[in-house]
Amino acid sequence: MFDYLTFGLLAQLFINGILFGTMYGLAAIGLSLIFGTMRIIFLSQGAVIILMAYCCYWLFTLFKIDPYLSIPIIGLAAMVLGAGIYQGLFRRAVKMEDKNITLLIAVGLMFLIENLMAVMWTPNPRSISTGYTSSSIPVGGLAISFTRLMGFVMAMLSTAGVTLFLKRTLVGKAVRAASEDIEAARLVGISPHWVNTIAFAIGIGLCGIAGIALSTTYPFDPYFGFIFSLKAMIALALGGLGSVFGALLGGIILGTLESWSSFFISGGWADAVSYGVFLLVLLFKPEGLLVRSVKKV
Amino acid sequence: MSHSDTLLRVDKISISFGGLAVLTDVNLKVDEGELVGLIGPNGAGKSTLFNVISSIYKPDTGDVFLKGKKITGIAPHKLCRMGISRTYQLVKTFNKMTALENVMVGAIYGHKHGGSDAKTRAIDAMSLVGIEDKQNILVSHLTLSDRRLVEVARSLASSPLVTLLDEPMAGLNVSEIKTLLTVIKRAREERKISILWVEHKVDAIFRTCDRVAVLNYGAKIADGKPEEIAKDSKVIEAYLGESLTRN
Amino acid sequence: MKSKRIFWWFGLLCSIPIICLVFSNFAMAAGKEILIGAPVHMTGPLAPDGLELKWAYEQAVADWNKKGGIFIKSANKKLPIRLVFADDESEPAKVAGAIEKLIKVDKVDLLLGTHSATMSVPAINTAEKYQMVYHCTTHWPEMFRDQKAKWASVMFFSAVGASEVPFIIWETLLKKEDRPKNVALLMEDSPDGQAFGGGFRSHAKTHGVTFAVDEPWAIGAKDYSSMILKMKAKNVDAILLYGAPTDAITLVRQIKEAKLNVKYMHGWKGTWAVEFAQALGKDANYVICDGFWSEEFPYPLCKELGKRYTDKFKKRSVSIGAFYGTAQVLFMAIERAKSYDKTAVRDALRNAEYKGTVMGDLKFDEIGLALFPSTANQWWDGKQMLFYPPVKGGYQLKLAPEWGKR
Amino acid sequence: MKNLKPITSVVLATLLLGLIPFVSDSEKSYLVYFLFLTFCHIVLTQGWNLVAGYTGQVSLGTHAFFALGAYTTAMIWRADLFSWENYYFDPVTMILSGLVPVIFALAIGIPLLSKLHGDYFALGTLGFGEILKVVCIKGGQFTGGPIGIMLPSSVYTTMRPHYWTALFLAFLATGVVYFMTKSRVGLALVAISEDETAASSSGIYILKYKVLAFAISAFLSGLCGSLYAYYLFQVSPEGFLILRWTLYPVLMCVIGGSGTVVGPILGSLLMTAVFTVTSIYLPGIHPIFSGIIIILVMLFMPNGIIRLWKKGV
Repeated sequence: MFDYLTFGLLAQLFINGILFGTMYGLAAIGLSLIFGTMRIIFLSQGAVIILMAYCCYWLFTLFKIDPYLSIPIIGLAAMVLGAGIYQGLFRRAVKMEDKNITLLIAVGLMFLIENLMAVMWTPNPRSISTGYTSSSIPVGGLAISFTRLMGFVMAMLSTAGVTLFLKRTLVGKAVRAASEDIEAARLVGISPHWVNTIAFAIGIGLCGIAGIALSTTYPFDPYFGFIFSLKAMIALALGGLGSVFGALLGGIILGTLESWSSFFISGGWADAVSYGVFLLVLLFKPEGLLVRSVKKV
Repeated sequence: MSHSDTLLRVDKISISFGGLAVLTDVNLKVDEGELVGLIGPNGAGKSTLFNVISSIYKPDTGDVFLKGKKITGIAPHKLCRMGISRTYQLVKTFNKMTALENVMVGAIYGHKHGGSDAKTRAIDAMSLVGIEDKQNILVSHLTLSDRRLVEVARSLASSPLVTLLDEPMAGLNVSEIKTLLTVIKRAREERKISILWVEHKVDAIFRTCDRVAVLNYGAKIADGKPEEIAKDSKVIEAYLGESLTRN
Repeated sequence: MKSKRIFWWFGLLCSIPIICLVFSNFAMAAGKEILIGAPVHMTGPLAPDGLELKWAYEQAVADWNKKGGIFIKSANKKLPIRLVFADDESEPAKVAGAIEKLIKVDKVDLLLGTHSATMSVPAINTAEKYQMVYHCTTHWPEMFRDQKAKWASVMFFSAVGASEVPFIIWETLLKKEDRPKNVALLMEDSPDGQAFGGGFRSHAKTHGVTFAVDEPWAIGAKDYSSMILKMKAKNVDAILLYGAPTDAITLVRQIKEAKLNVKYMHGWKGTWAVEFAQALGKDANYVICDGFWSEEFPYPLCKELGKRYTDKFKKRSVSIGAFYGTAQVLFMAIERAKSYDKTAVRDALRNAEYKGTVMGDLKFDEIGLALFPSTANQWWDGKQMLFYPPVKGGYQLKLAPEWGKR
Repeated sequence: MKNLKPITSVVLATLLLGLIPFVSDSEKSYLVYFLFLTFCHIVLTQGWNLVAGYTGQVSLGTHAFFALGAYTTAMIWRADLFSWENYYFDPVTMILSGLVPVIFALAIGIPLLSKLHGDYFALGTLGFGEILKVVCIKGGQFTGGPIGIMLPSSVYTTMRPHYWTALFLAFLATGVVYFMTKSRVGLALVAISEDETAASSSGIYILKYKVLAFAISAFLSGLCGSLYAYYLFQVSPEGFLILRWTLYPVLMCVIGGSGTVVGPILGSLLMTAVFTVTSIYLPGIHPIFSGIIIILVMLFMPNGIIRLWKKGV
């Protein structure tokens, strides 16, 4: 049945899966930071990614700014937006015990962003077409998509950046402390609002990066983002909630899984396989594949 | 070793979290009708021991016995019906319910025969702790001390053989402590309930308990009559060390 | 406390008649105009199609009203047409709600249809309940026959018929040595995709073609490399695909990235959107798309309609004619019946022939179904060029060379 | 006696609402459809309320059970399972459509609820819904694939049975929630939602009650799905297995006031009205307003409108 399988084909499949999965990973890191400090499932993550993709599209069509040159502009704008979202929408809600509220605010925000985009840019799909769109780099008989490779590089760099930030800076340490134990963090004098603002700014800032990676690779429409939120959540659960590196790796695992299952089973079943694996992980290793088991408290 | 009237026996319990040993080879027993105090400095493992007894944690080694029957790893709700009830250091009442409803939970679900006479038992327990006049008040509107009493009443309403009290006096003022002391004494005298009592207020323990056990760094360092313990050099050292760092 | 509670319940009960009032009193005085309702996707993923549909209906109404409307016997004069829309939010459950609203709140006389088969099934079911004329396009005749609707009428091509188009093209327009040998069939997992997929498979048998790859295509999937690798491994030289525009763009981009050379790529639904060509630029050349209609059709008004559309949206369309024609046929039916009474209009849409529409001549059978042929166009420098059915002196199909040689 | 007050009002309101089809022509008045939709929302919302509002387990799988109910009805009808003449509003079919989701709820609820807490349970139920969707799309002849199962709409005569059944189900759901929460089971549910450790050490078998609430909620959702299948006459993944059928109940419950009996009713009524009215008056942009309303309500009335009133008491 698979008589056409060759080593090169398998290698290509593998690379494609990894490159594809980093997209999920990028979205998942943002989710993980936000979840880590605030225990919010930020369902509008995907919608924000698409919003950023539209911004990138705008900069490209109106001002002829190359998508990769727009990284600093969009990254910064996204961070400001993230801080704004926290201060404007979640600051009040984060104190409340009922977690449904933050979930619903995220849902409301998703409705709002999706449909604002539909009104502003029409629901027709948009895409960025540059000289390097659909070009690929040949590496030893394999074809590696340029835009996706760039996406991978951006994901790696930003993960490294975020990790360094969390490990080396005082604010970063505060964010880490808060995601481990919010009570303890409060005791040592870390203002939770400050930490949450930073986490949101970085989380949404990563949405900006993901938006650029997405807009250079795929066409998008206002409703394209929700599936990203879902997949990022799965990636997060695979990698373990609240771990930056785990989230990226979770995304890569998910991407590889989908690419393999759509090759060996069928494209239509790829989603079922990834959700199935997700359920199994939840059942047997709910703390995530990459986190060492800790006793239940 | 097995006393005829030993009610609760903890046998060589060890547990560690992430490589950090919290309890090592702890033995402890509570006889029928006995009031046992468990003291020790912060982080000595008192609450962990409680959590092991009430099956919230599973020990790495060692077992817990109730009336000679092994109960290690039995689900907490079953333990409660078998006769072990408890309170928590940070009060865990159901704040959206009234005081009576809180106690009713213990009376209905904690009792081995279910809740045929639950309401009577609940009201009995409430009058025992002296809060029968607050039955219909939402617990979220009660003071901390009253919420503790609700919690004690809830644990008594399940007609336990033994009750584990986890620092019931934390955060209470002098007169509230006095009330609680009377409640503990009454519970024991009127209901013949055995009590294992963790407390930071050492003087209260020494004044009330039949026997006192001392934990330090996860190991039992002393066990005996209050007056013996008060003189024990290891205990004094453990506490002295702590009181120095604390003040 | 007690009085407040009673007050609360009182308020709740009072609010019901208020809601009652809000939802009634919409009806216009009858006999002054012909009120036609249409559910349209204004929001949700199908909104791009919905907005075209809406525009085309509005054009048709404006054209008829310019002529003074339609002569109605009972009023003994020409009455103007008024259109009301309801948003069906691209959702089957909401299209039912939209139709309920049009019938009960706006009290429309007749209904024009929404777009896509997924939405048409519940829409027709709901219209049937109130015995309301529902005249639509883009609904599969096969499914429509199954529904046994008494009040609905459909004008479209059949998926089975349309799916024969590529095979006919190969046999009539290509030289023998150019005909594809290894064909891949990539069909979206949707009712439309399934209908087409079934059609292709049965026609492939009669035309002696076997599919080297036959993969369902998950909606919204972002990575097609597995599919492409499979096609590469099997030396695929022709692709028949059915999917949404975003999916189709992504697929073609990834095909180019993987350097998969296909000389014949024929797509349905996703490939005719202008965004497809915009996103792909020169890479869209040689890709073949289907169409409901073409402004190059030799029928009246086609050129003008195409021009109006291009003036307004700065692009070409291969679909608006079908939407315009749907409204046109409904108005012709009213004209023929000289009445907008629903029974009369329904009867006028059965066993009847309408000539000179933008879709050509249409013949409705006894269940209210009229078929028109599907077209095939090839993208060439940002324009869909009609080549099937062949028009004299029209565009000729080109086979795609390798990526490097374009 | 005091506890009887709200229930008498609900019974009274139900009876009054039951009269509406006699007063208002069900074939011509939008009100009947509007209320039908509202009642459907109440059923789903009460089901979610029982699981999340009372037991504290946020489930995102309402749409899965709703769709399971609808598919069960459609399959029984299509397969002519009992060789009956009529499956339209057949009580046995409807009850079976409620029970099939219960079986699934037990099958996924027991492992998920014994292992998972909080957010994980939400993600798990969400995953279940997505798997079900793929299975239905890929189910071939059995599930009808992406087209789903078409039912003969010719049996339809009037909207009245839909209206009354929906009203009855809404009443049933409210009644179930009311009696469950007023009974001893309710004590256990609330205790679990407030503090699982304390509930467990007070003798409550947590898993049992969580699964019970989850199963009842699945039953109610299944019944509602069956009813909606009788309304739409087509059961398809796109019509039933969409997340909206979960998000709406969540929204309505929280906006009305979760963990209360009346809150979900108010929330359903209000939000159905808001969605309907904005859809009529603001076509094309209404989801923006829905989004804004959700955010504003959550920011300024996070405990639901019911508690605004209670605060005043």
